[in-house]
Amino acid sequence: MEPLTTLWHSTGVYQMSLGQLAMIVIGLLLLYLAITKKFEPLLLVPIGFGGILSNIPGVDIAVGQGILHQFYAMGIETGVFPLVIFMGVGALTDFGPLLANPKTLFLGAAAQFGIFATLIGAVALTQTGILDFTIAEAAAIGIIGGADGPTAIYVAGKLAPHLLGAIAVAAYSYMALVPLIQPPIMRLLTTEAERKIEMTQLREVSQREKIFFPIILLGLVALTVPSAAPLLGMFCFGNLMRESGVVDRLSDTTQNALINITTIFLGLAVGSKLRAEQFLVPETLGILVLGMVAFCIGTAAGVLMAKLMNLVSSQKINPLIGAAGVSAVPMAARVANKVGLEANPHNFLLMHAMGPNVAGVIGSAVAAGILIMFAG
Amino acid sequence: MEPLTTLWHSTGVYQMSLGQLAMIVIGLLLLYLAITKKFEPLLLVPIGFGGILSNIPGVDIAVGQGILHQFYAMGIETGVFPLVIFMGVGALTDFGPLLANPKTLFLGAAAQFGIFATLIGAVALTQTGILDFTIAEAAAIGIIGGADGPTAIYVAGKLAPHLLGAIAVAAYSYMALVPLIQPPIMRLLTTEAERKIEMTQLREVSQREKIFFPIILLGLVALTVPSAAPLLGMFCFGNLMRESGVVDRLSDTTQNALINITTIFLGLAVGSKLRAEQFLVPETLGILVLGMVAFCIGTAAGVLMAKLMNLVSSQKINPLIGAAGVSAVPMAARVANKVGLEANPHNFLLMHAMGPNVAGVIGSAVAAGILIMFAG
Amino acid sequence: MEPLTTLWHSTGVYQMSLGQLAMIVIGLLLLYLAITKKFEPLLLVPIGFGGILSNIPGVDIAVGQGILHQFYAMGIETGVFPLVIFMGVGALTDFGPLLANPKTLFLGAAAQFGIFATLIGAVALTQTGILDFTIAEAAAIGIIGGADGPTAIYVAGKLAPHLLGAIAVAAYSYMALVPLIQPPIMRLLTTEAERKIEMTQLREVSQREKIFFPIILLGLVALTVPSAAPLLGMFCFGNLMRESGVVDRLSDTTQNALINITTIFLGLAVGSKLRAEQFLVPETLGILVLGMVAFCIGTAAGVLMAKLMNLVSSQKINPLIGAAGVSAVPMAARVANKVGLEANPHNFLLMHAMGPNVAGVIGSAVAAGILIMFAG
Amino acid sequence: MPELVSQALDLVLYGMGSVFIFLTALVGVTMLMSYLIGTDPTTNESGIPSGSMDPKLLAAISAAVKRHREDRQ
Amino acid sequence: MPELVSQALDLVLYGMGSVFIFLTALVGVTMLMSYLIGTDPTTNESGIPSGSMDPKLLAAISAAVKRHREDRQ
Amino acid sequence: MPELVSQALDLVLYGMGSVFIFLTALVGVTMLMSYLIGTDPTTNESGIPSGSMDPKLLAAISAAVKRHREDRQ
Ligand code: NA
Ligand code: NA
Ligand code: NA
Repeated sequence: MEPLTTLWHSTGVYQMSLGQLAMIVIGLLLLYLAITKKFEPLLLVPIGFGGILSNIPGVDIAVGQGILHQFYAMGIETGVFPLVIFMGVGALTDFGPLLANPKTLFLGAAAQFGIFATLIGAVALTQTGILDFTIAEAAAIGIIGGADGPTAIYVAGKLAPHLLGAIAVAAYSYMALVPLIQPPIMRLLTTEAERKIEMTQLREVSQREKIFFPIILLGLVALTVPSAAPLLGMFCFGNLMRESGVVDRLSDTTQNALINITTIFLGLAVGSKLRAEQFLVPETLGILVLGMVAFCIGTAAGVLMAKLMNLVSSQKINPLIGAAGVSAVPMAARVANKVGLEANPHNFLLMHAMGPNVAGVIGSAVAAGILIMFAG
Repeated sequence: MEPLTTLWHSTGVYQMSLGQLAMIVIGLLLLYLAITKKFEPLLLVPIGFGGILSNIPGVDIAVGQGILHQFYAMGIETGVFPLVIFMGVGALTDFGPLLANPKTLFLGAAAQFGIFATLIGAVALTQTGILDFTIAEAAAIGIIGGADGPTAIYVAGKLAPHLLGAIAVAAYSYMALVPLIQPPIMRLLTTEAERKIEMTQLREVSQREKIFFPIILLGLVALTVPSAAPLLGMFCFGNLMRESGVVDRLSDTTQNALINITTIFLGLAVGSKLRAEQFLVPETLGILVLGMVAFCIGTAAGVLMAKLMNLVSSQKINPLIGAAGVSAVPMAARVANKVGLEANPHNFLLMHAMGPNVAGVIGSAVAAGILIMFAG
Repeated sequence: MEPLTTLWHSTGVYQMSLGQLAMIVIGLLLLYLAITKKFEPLLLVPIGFGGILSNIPGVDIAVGQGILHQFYAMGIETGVFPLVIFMGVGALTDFGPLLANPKTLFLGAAAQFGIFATLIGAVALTQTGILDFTIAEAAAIGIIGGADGPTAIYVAGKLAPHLLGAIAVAAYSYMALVPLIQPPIMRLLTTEAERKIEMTQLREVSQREKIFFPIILLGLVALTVPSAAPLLGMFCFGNLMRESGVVDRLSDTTQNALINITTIFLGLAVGSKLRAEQFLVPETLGILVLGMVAFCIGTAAGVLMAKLMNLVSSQKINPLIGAAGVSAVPMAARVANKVGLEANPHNFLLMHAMGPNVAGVIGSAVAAGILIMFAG
Repeated sequence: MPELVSQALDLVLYGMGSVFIFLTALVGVTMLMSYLIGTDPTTNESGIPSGSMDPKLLAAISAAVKRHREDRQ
Repeated sequence: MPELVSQALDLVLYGMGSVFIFLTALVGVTMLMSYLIGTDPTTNESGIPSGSMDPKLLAAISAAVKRHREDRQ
Repeated sequence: MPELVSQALDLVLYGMGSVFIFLTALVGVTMLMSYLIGTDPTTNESGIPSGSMDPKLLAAISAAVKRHREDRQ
């Protein structure tokens, strides 16, 4: 063949499809949101960039022996990356506020309703013939409502790898959008008076409580929902390293080098699922819509649960912190604090909201275990 | 099936076996010893926690595609984790005291007798029909006497993977128990006068000597016991990075992020061998007994060798430092120092004991090479 | 067999071949150059040490299940190590000087002629029957002229794994020898007057330009030479992490722990290709000669291109900085600065030379993509 | 009722059921634990990662930086 | 002409061609980019890895070390 | 004598033999090495990991911390 023709045929201009071009634009959009708007940049920079790489034509990057596909195969297919990240999150989590007020665990439970409502929604879309999801796919979509990145990636990797790209993008995007998504719902469902409720200063928590908590949490998981043990086990291990005080060097490395390295490769691996042929499908649109629904319902469920608890309990809690039950740590807790301050400038809810916030992580991990076991 | 029945059957309460319960208790015990009694916490926290995870019923964690089994398959079956740890140990080791007084290498040699005496012991148990060990298993048990974690794990992974859990637990537990195991033996085999022996201040060692040592050590390994080259090669490489002074950034990372990350995954992987069906067997009891014997004999052999050397050499050495020849770095050296101070408050043996201490690491690595070659 | 005979036959003295002995000496030489003469120590210490380990007889280290062969299989066969290093190099690269004076990109382009001239040279050796290289081998040898370690290792791993040892050793050795190789050529091809040329102070570059550059660079790669996307994609990703300012913790870890860990394992893996039977072949000699030729021609091409540009452009550039176009970052830039100072003590060319220097990295990565696509 | 729907309803039942049972139990055992081992904060308790040496480091840095700035003034 | 040689010449043609076309284009788009988004250096621009916290750290260290030395004098 | 036992005795023979031969040789070459290359400690020798920058760092930190404390008094 003519040398120049060969060269010309080897260019991206010649080979690029419209879909790939569109995905590259979407990747650039994610980078823009991450860099300029600070949308979960730690994940969306690698995911967005990986998405661009995955849509470059004429070279194997996200398929075959391509580097991003290798990252995906070694880290996400195996579940290693999300579980290691979860270990790191455990090492970064302070359960103090939760231990000071364990009742807030109920808020973390209620907010998980978003997961299951979304699952129903996905099934409804299928019944009405608009889209076609299997029960496993519906469950993987629902987990977006867990508002927890590694959990969503872990579940999607097990139940619906082909949807992982859309699910991860939805999860992280909506986590970044929490300051826009939650406040209207929180205001709608609460009265001015409720938003004004001041909560009593949290008690200090002893180091011994902090050391015992990850162990009893794991014990309870082992006895009741073993299917959640991989996620919560790694989480508790990270937290025990942090609190035990005898393995500081391991804890430090877990909180820094290890979680950072894993985050980079996890993000690039997720990006490998943003290939046009896999991402530009009607299902993706459905996933984005359902994911938004999941966040809204989760937020509402958390707030309503808080109001319910106020009916039965004497010690009133500010329903705004219920919204933090979806997790989206620590963004959702900050949002609760912010909305609270609007109603009452002397009302600092941040620490109170951290309880339901981390409770939400535990709640969605439990839900993830059930989904993997029964829908897997 | 009835939903609730399904749910009930999925719980750990329903599925857990007595053996698994027992192993979880053992895991908690290891955590207790590591956190409260500071028993080798860097390893026993991950091993103990991994052991608990491995005995949670109804979920694959230490088998199949389970995360801990993946760590085991990628890191211990391949030998990568223990060898990388050994590289890190090399980067953390200062051969100064050994170079200042090379004769202490003999103490490190003698203490390895514990390894082979234990091997004989394991064979005796088999001959007497009490237990049934193959020569490979006997060798893997003997290496506990090396009092060196990565070496024990490396050898067990090659010769008797099914016994690795018990061997690693024994090795690290007894290393932590050195302050209880060694002193009685040391006192029994030495006179008050011997324990009082003061040793001459060690000479300073030049940087050039420190740079040449790992190279000549490797050269000698290559010429005499190549089978020890993987272990001692990685060890010497780590030490050369440390002393060469031209790759500081590599040396720093090896001494910190790299060895910490590997330690975490190594510990969890070892924990995956603490599954009830594999650990709760009579062999384990035999291994624990034999391991203790190995430590005692190694200690005695080191002390006696020191006394023997005093017979032939003019420059007297305090026989207490012979006990440090088992390795168990740096615990055994500290013990020698402590017992020495009891006999003579002005007698600081710590630096003198560091020589035999690191010599013991070299000695057991050489023994490991021979065992893998002839018993493998 | 007689025990002692067995033992004797197991020694390295008995088993070592002359070739292995020679390679161990070569390994020691590399260590000597790295430690005493500071020849690219970060790579040549691990490569040299790995080379020694790989030639120890009677034990699998660089073959089969040997640790170094495992590093090679997981990191170089897959392309992961060089690409991760390239990501780290991107995170360590400041494109400021290049952005301040983009025309210097032409110098980075010209210097790549060394690659292709060398390819022709390898083919000539084959035609004349002196040696016998395939087109793929010739291309892998040519890439030495790229004067960029990870690029050379990546290309050799794809096109000629059996020559990787010699190619990597040549690449890093000549990069270290740049201060000896380049100056004579630079002086030969330039007049005193040209060497005296002072260049105008570079303008400051805005952060926005630095953020956009890796993105447009990747975009151009995608549109024109997709085959270079794996290398330049990872490079741009590392640089974007660095400049975006929103993922500082990822950028820090990439610039330190991650690149250091990868460098260690990459170096050892390269060392596994220094086995006597693979390295002590006539081809190696040819590769060393051709590699030297590549550096010389690349240097000359860079300088001549600078002089050509001075003919057409009004704003004169000092031709010495053309030599930096071969890459060999940052050594070649320092050399340009040094030779410039000899001619004119007030002439600081370092920052001006950094432009062509990093341009050379881009240029050789593009060439690498073409070579892999058409010679692969 | 189509199987998919019944599966989904079962999942919701199992799922929310488990989540609530689990977290309710967790509230119980947590309170019990705190009650049993006592809640008096020890000195080293402070919500700071007991692991990281950052606090001291940061104290040092900030102090040093402060001083550094003062120098420059 | 033997195939190996023609292959080699093609490679040189493709290769140097691509390298020059690519870098020429890069010069163009880079200049265009700088022209479009403006080149006024922002304050945080300084050639320092925006990522690393080293600068502050080092400042701190050096200041502290300086002081430390002064102590000893 | 059963094979297992003879194997074991051989292993002990090989093993302890190798360990002693090896470490005896190591004593020799080490002494030779020190004798040949000289033993005068150079300045940068100090038992400190020549690699790690900890010493300076720690010096800095401690100095800074000390000062920091003094501030608070
Ligand atoms: Na959640
Ligand atoms: Na030992
Ligand atoms: Na280059």
